[in-house]
Amino acid sequence: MKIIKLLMLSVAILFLIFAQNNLDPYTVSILNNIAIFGILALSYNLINGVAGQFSLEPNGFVAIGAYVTALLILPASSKIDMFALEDPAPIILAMHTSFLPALLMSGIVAAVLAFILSIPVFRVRGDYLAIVTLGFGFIIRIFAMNQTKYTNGAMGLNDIPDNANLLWTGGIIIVTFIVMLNVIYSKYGRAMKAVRDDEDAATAMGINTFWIKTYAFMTSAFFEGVGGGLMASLLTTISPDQFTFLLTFQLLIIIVLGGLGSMSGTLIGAVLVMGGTEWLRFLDQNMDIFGYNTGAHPGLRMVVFSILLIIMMLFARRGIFGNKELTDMFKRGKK
Amino acid sequence: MILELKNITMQFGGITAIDDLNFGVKTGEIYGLIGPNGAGKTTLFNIVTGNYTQTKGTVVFNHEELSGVKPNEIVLRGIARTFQNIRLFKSMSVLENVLIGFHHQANYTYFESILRLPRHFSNEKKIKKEAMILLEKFGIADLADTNSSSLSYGNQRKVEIARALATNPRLLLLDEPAAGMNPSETEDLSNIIKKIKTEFGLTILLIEHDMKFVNQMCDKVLVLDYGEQIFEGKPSDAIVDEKVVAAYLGDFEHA
Amino acid sequence: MLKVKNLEVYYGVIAAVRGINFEINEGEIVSLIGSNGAGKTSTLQALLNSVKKKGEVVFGGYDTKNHKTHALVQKGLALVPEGRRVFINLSVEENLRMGAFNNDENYKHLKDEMYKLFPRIEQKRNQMAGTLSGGEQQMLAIARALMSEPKLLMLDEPSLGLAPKIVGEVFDTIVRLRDEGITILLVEQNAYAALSISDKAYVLENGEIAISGNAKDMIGDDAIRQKYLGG
Amino acid sequence: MKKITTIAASVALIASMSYAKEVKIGVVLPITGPLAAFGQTSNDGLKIAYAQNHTLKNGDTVKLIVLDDRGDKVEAATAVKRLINKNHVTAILGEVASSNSMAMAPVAEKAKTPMLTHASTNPRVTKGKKFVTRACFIDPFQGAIQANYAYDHGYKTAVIVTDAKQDYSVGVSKAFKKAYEKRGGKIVGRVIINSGDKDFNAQVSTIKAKHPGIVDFTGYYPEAALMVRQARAVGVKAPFIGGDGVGFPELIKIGGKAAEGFMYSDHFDEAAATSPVAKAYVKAFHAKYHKATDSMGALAADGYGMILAAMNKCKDPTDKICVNTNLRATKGYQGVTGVININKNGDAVKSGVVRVVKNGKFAYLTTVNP
Amino acid sequence: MDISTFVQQMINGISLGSMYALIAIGYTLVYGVLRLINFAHGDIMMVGAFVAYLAQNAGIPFELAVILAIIAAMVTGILTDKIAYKPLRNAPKISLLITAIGISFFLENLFNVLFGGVPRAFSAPDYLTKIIHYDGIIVPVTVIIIPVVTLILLFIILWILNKTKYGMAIRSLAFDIPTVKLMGINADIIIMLVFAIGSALAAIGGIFYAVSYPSIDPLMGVIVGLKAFAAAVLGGIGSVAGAVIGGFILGFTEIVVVAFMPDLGGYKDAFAFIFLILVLLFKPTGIMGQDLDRSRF
Repeated sequence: MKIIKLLMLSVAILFLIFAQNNLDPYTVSILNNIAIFGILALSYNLINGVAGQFSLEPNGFVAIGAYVTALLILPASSKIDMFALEDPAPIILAMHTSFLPALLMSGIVAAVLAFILSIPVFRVRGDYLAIVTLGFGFIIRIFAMNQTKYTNGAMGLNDIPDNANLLWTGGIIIVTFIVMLNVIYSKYGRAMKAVRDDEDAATAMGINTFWIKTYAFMTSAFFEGVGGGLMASLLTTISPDQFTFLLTFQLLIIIVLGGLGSMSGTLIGAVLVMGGTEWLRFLDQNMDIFGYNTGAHPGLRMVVFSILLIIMMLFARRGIFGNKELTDMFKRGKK
Repeated sequence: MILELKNITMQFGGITAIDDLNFGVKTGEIYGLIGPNGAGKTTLFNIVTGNYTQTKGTVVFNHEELSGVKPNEIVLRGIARTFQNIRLFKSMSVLENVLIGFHHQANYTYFESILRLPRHFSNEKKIKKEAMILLEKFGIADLADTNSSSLSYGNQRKVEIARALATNPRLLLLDEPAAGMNPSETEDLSNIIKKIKTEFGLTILLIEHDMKFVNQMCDKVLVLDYGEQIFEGKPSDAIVDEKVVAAYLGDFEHA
Repeated sequence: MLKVKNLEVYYGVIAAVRGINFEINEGEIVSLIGSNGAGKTSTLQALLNSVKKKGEVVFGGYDTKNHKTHALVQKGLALVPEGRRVFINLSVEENLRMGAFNNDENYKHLKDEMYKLFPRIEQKRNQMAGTLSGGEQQMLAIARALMSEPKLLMLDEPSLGLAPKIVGEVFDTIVRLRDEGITILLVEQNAYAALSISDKAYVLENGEIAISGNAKDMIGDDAIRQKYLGG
Repeated sequence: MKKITTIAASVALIASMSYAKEVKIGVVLPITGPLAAFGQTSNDGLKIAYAQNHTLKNGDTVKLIVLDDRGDKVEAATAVKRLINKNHVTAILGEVASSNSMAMAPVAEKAKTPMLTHASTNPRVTKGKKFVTRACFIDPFQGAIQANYAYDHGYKTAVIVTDAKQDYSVGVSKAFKKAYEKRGGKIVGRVIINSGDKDFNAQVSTIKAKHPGIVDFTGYYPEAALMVRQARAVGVKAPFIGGDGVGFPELIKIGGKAAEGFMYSDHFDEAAATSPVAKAYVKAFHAKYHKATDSMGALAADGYGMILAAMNKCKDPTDKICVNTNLRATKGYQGVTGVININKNGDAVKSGVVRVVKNGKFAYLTTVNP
Repeated sequence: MDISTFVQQMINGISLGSMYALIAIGYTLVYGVLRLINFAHGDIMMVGAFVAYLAQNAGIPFELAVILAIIAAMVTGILTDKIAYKPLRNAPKISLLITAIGISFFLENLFNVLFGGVPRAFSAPDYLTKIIHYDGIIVPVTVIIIPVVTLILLFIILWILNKTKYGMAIRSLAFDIPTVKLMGINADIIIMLVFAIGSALAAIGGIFYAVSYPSIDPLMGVIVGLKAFAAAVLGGIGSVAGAVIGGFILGFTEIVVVAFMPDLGGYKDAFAFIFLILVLLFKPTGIMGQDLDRSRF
């Protein structure tokens, strides 16, 4: 088993190196997109699928991560140049690190925020939790728009150094995947699933459900923050409008499609949804050839995805993988 | 006395569910709580486990007062419970359900599990072994990898009790353990309960409707009606007690 | 009036009712007794198609197969559910109005009749049903069910959680209703009380009918008494 | 000898015919989404220009690949990547909104592909970029037009309305302030809005309290229309002046009567079109669409024309570096919107117009030279 | 700030609050009955506004267009329930919430595909767009009409809920669906009624919104919807009167805070959520609500 895992890991790494150096930038950008959304969806699935806490906040954490990384890797000179509404705060000008510490910082800031928010968030359950987290995600974006000294407001940040490439995004998605599996297959992961299945019964087993939920929330936020940082460096431009509820919605589709609680499913979901988004581009613009453009249907992709989500909830609520992992299936197969 | 309830009163929005109740459970006893539905038995369980905070009175467990102690901490002090309508972790296997009970006996931190440090492996191995031993005692070791929701009713009940035992309790609260079981399953269960009671040195407090079961199992019973205690004593005395018959067992004379 | 053939109810893989047969004739009180989890409530729900069932249920000549719960109620089946389930956020009178939802023309007249039958709830007609005592709620629940002028009234554990004295009152009422021509199916855990007013009884055990027969005979039978009546 | 030349000529002809290639130009426009009005009008103009001429001097045909970015800057950047790597275009035309062009610029720059934005007026779009050029004037000029026009017509105090979401608006606001104060005008207040807002009660109350002579609205038409409406409803009497972002029919449709008298600086007005190129364009436009011309379409036509002109100067029209060099060196290009010279920053130096809403229609006021 | 501006802002606050209130009632009714946050509710308001717009464009007079819009919104609401919610009545609540989100995105993007994202001008008859000048205060007629209509509708809804058998059925449904069926009541019809009432009110709210801010687009319902939901929670979800009070408070706060503290203008949209979070954390039952599990409406 261990050998197979190592083999898979090395194949994945070799593929990343090959793809980064040999594939055309457009294909690479799609792979990057899949990797980033994969990272975000994997971490989202921990809180939402594994621990069963229906958070709608990932957009907030991704935003935080994106801003922290962007502000850390942007040189002071371009910050002065870019901040149009107000001059940047001194601290913004002073902060500068290289890429890896910036990503780690993104994760840490998001995780610390998750810790602070867990106190109000986990006072409520179920759909109230959903609406409270939705609210926090929204408030974070409003702050990003209004704290112009720190974020340059609604105009966002441009010319972010493009340090990220497929090796970064691919490497981090591998790390995320391994960490998530390690969490799931530990007593903490078991406790998260117990909280999901029946919170009262978990308490009756002596589990401090608040802490278990907070662990899941913080871990999730950490990787969402890192993913946000990668996103900022990859796109080289960020603005509050990129972190609307739409982002959460896309992640939700990925994890529901893959199976709430299944990390392997999430990976496949990310490939299908992000690949599908790119592939379904023709729906939005059947106007590649010049001449007739009346047939453009913006948002048709999103219509397709919304219908897909509804159909899945109605007929295949468990997604592709249910809440099982690929390895669980092998186990069952052997039996 | 391992458990003492003193002057317990519980009110929900003006309605009194339990009214000034006093009783104690001796170490090593099997103590039965009986009474019609809505008499406040499950409420009493929820007070002992910390899920409800009583309006008045104190619960003393092992000479320590339990007021203000959170439900999950009460478990760590040695009180475990099962639920009236079996509440297993449905998405998990039998083994995993039991492992949840061993949560606090696995000694590794969150970071150790993320980094897969040696302590993670050694502890996981240890609790898995113990969990299998426990399952063997209930005769369901072969079901370890089965999903808990696909078990029969009787086996689900066993898993629930095994899971509670995994927390290493001194007092076990069983809420209608024999409900929904046929006579042979019931008998099987009562044997297991007796066995584990001696093996683990447990004290058991149980709620039950099946008088036969209660008769067989309990050293002492308390009959509740409308939150009030109407009888405490041996089960054989309870069935002939007039008040008990009238409130719970049924009125012979009525027509 | 009601014929049940091979009724089965499954919850997932767990069988609650395993192929039972019974019959209720007009003007009878029939009781279904058994311990918790024996399948009594599941049987009642199956009769009303509130749960998925297998088997045949014929009520007043109709096969109930393709009817929804509310349609069966309109056809003359009424159930007083376990735990009474009066609408606690509605007043007593509004509860009665709900009972007569499809019976607008007889509402006023029936309401007066119910108040005559249960004078205690008339005094509280404008109170929220949630403020009534258990016994009063039980009476309201029965009255509410009667508002649809049912042919067959089914009661699920009417004695549940009530003081013995009140249980007596409720059972007296049931007898009175039978005397007025309503057929009754009584589901009870309180076996003695149930048998004492019934004409016919079925003992359910583990989803199957263990014993059936004349209620009076069953009370007299020592063996039954020993095994099922806890005495 | 004659024979030889004929043969040579025919060989050259055959050669050029057999080698008549397709030269691809990628176009990124917000055809849909909140900025769709800009994208669609740009596209309309582009179609006219393309129909007028889509063959290069050497016989190569030009092919346009138009992508919609839904007004989203991430989509815009992705579209450029796609055009360069998948479609192998030689040059890129677009975008309208400065924010989107700024997201596209680094991608084009990195791939050394010439990018010409026909309508993004924020100075930072071309700043420091070697491969990014524009066919329109920049915000400081536009702000100056508004400031000078306002001051010259007796409005000595002003409130500036800035759309904090748009680089364009922020840029014009700054330029207006600078030019207006230089002339001696006084800025008595500044209010901030965000694109997408609908309720401007707070802002119009502030404006009302400041009693300005004129309101300089630097954002786009949807907010302009709602704001002028709400301003009139609370009794703000001062006229509004804005930039090219407000000049769309929706300003009048949504703004209704309140939009009357709304002035704005723009790139083009057919009333000022005197050159043959402009006249031909206006004629073709009217024939095809039966509606008045607009500046976005005219600018897009000019942008396309400039790229073609640059390509024609290269031996190999698909040589990106050559095309870019020639594009940056454009001098005296006779376009629909006037004579265009590209300065060392890659910005166009050209004249502008001032227009006004009059009787429910846009009307020409004056032309302003640089 | 002079007194006339002050009065004017107060009136504006009441008017905005009324629109929130109208939409909040729908949230409260659906939540009360199904315990579902109907994410699509804000989009139903958008559907209402769009249908009114399209009908007017087709030459139908405003009044008739409004009626058509209300009908269209009701049909949309009922269909939403039939297709997306009814099959999930016994499913976990989270599944329902996900479908609700799906429906919301579906409606937004469908309208985006059909009509594009460009804001469209919504026209209304003169008697609605008139502006009254009174003693230095300038009052658009709408700010008077909207609260009055809202209050009238509130009384109609309360009358239906409290005095008619259908209203009683709605109230009972909120408490216990299976028992309602035991009364011989077709619970699905009653739930349909709830969606119909909620959607009709949303359509009216949407039209008012479109008259007040005469540009409509497919995303117009998103923020307004979320704010109305916040208003419903603020007032005590499950309480119709609470929804109205919550709506007024929210509308008022937004206008007044921004008017007195223009610096906070950018945070305007966050107020709703801040209220929401505070209420859920400290008084989960809201202003008018009682214990969530005991009593409704």
